[in-house]
Amino acid sequence: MIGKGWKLAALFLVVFMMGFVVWEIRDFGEPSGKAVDANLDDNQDVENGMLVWDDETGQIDIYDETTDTMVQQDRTMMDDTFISDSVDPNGTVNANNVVTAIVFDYRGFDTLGEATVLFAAVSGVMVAIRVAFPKKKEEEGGEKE
Amino acid sequence: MSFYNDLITHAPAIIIAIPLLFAFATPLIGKINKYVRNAWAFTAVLLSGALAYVLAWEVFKNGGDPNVYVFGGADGTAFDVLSNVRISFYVDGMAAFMGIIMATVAFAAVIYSFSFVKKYTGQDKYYTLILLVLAASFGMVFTGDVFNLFVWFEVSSVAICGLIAFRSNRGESFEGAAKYLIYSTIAGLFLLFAIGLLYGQYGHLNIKYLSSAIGANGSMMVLDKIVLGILITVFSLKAGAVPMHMATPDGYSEAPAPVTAMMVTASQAGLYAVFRTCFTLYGGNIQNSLAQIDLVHAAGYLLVILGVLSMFVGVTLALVQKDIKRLMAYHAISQTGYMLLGVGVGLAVFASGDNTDFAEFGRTAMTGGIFHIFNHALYKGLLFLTAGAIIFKAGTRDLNKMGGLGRDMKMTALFFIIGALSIAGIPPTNGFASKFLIYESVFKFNPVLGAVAMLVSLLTLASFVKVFYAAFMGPKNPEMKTGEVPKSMLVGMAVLAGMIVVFSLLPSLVIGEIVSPAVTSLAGPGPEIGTSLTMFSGQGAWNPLVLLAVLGVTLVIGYVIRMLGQKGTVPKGEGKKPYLFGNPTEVNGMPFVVPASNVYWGFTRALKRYYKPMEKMHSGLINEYVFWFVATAGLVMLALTFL
Amino acid sequence: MMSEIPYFAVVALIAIGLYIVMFKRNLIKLAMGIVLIETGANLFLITLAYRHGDRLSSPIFTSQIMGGDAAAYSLPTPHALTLTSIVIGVATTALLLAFFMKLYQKFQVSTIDDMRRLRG
Amino acid sequence: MKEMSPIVKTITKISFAAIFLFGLYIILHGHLTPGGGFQGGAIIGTLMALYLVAFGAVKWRKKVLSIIESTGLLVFIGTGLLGLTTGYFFFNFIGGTDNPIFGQQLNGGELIGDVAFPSNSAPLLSSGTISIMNMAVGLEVIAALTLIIVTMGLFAFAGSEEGE
Repeated sequence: MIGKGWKLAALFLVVFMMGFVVWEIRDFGEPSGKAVDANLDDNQDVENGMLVWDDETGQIDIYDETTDTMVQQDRTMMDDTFISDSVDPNGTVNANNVVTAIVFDYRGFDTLGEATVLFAAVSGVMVAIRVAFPKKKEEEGGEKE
Repeated sequence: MSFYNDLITHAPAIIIAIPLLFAFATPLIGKINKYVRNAWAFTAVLLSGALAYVLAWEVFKNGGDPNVYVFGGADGTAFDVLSNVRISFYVDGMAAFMGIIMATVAFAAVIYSFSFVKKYTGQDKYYTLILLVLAASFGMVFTGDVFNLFVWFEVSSVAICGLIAFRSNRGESFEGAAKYLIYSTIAGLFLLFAIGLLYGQYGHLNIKYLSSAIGANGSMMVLDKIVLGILITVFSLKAGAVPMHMATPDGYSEAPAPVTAMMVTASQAGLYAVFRTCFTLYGGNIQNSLAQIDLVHAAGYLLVILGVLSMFVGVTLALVQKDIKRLMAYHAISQTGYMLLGVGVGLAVFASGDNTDFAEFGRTAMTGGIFHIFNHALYKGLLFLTAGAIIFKAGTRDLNKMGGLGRDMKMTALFFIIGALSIAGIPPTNGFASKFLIYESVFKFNPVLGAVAMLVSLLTLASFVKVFYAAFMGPKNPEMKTGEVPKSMLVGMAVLAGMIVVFSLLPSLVIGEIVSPAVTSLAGPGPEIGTSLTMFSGQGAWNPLVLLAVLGVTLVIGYVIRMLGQKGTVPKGEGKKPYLFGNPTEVNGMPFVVPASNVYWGFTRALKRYYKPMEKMHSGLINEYVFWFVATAGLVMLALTFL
Repeated sequence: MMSEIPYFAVVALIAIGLYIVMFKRNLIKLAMGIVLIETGANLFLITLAYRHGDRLSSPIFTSQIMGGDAAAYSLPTPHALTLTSIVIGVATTALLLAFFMKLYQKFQVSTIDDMRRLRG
Repeated sequence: MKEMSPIVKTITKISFAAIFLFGLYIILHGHLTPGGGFQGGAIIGTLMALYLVAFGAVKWRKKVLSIIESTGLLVFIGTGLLGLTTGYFFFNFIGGTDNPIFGQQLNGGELIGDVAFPSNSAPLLSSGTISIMNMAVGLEVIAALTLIIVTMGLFAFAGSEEGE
């Protein structure tokens, strides 16, 4: 049995910390933290390479096997990339609705997980609301435990 | 070999697509008949297990170099521009290590389920949800994207709660499920909030990008610190660390046994996320930022505190339980403490900026902690399965009402002994091998912590002695069913027991081949611990084969002495003497019963002042459980912000 | 000031939700509290999409949008994330309510005080 | 539960088709206008709730609903897996302007400067796998929400706990 005072104190503490950050993030403007280098030769074609993590830039870059160099990729803000790719007639997706394009294409895997949650919830509801044993077994007493 | 290469390239996607695909189709397949459905589920776990091992083999072969997979990327020479912002899977040594744990336990659990849930209705849904739990665990460990992590976190908790409610004839299972769901949902919402903060600040969701951006300009913002606090709290709730463990025993004890074994691995995915947060997200460029060192150092101490609390509280509460599965659930909490302690010590030393210390014992502590994850999944899974077998036969979960099961269930008793020795850390088991590394390195870090770790092992052994005696020995309750459990349950247990035996005999090889790449992918390369059959921790050495040889010689000598001694058996009647727990006996002419659940009554009486508040703390009220989570989250945030 | 109202609302929703979950004993109220926290988190995400003052149009291409630069649109990713988290919220709420219904059927329980069979 | 009054029943019957059509519109036009599979599915799910309230605990074919749900999900993940043939999982393998059926997109679009802006009059068959996935998810969500509502509703109204 925890007193009301303790609960209120904990609530206040968490809400204070959360409120503090929410208030702080309010006027940050463009994403900070890492300098965005927009003047890159982005989207180079590479003859023979593979996608690798570049530890220096913290992004996926292309390792060019023929020249043994790392080719850095476009690194603007996530959302600008989405919008400009959707607008671009030569882009991969071409959708009027950028949100749907993100939901089903750029981040389609998230949507698979989301559909899976719904599927799991339906299965869970049907598991919960059911008779655990077939009728004839129930008369015998079924599993006792 | 082209097919094999394609398979390896796409393995991270296929490995999660297989359980999902099979789970989605299970309701359709279930319409045919139950044998096809069982074969279907078996195929799913077999395929995804095999693929997990193949993938891990490829990753370990490269010394833990990551296998990166970008969802939705185009193939061919012109690479997709968007690969930086799409969801990606990042399968490095640690993720592959976790993947094989999930696959192994799921394999055993599904085989075990064939007989275990035979009498119930709704088995289609059962196998569906089992496969979804497996997929969610894979997703949580492989993903390289924070929001994706949240999605799989939720899939995991929803699917698990559906399974906890599987025994819908019991009202208690709904109580456990509801508590577990409320707890994990609130944690999930905190996680969502933290992800929103990260996104708002850095404009990206990719873990590797965030890791390079956090603290890149030389100082940590308050936002980073608070996000770290939320992430640690949420994921250690998933892992079941004290004081946010409240709903864990409820869920563990009410779920069907194979599900509980899966829940252990699912909670280890939470543990993995804690380590990922500390090492990859925040420790990513620890070399170039002083601010990061302080923060991650504090996080290391935080993990150590959580670990010690979990170890001690878990084991002391397990000692007084009378419900066999609840007892084991508290042990699961206690063992999670070892992993948090080991890796926490590693993290604290890693972030102290003292490389010699890290090479000397920090890395050993991490190796021990991470090796313990695998061992824990194996023996805890095995123990939960044996508990399920006991309940299956005894028809009760109350230790006071069991007894004498060892006469019929010899194989189950053997498996139980293997698991119990391993969890208690008795040489020459694998549990000892990992605990040995933890003891030695933690003792070097702080002698008191090492002593606590030893003590907890001792209490673990004590409580498993109690379970073994209460369940398997003594006179038999005539109401119980006779005979061994069905074959499929034995096979399921044998899979895990066999792996424990292998791990016990060759700990050094396992560390060298599997654990070291995992440690390397978290904390960078370092000296090897297991290179030959003997394991060198820096302070000591351990070779189970030598010990087994010594034990064998001793056994032979003992046998010879016995042969030389007096012939004959124990006089008739002596073997039927009443045992103490559960059976009425006489003390000074008065009937007297010490129930099995209370056999350590002296201990609990002596620690009355500790157990009273503990009992109050575990009040069963979900309000107060949420209070503990909120208070811990607040304190952790406060500590990380202002220390 | 007007543009800051959503931030106050986020904190208020989360605070009220946590208060309900920590103080109220009725099971349905508990579910409501969880939904409130969830609403707060979702509102926070969607607010992030409109954080940059000049990016106000919704991220759907129509012929009304002139100028043709990507900077006119509000950020699309938070919209997508919010959609995902809303569906997840629906799923968890449905499951939770199903459990509460079964609890009521089994034990005639409507408050958490009666839901204390598992403890210790 | 008892049935509702004839007024409610009649109104439900009248509005049934309209709401259903609206839901289908939201699903099918997800890639062009606000909406999508989840939203449209939710609309049709509420329609089913209305039906349940108005007509009481009539017989529902849960097995059929379950099959529809699984089919939707299988189509969804199958579309994702087909991306493996030419790219990675969830690759939009029929997207882009060069695809004759799903890729065409610029009909009715207009050029502003160098950038082509599609208008809302873009054809229904565009944007590659997105529209297929929308339909699949719509199917799944309709079946899933209906199943949840029906299972919980029948349990609450009639106390029926059907297994499977």
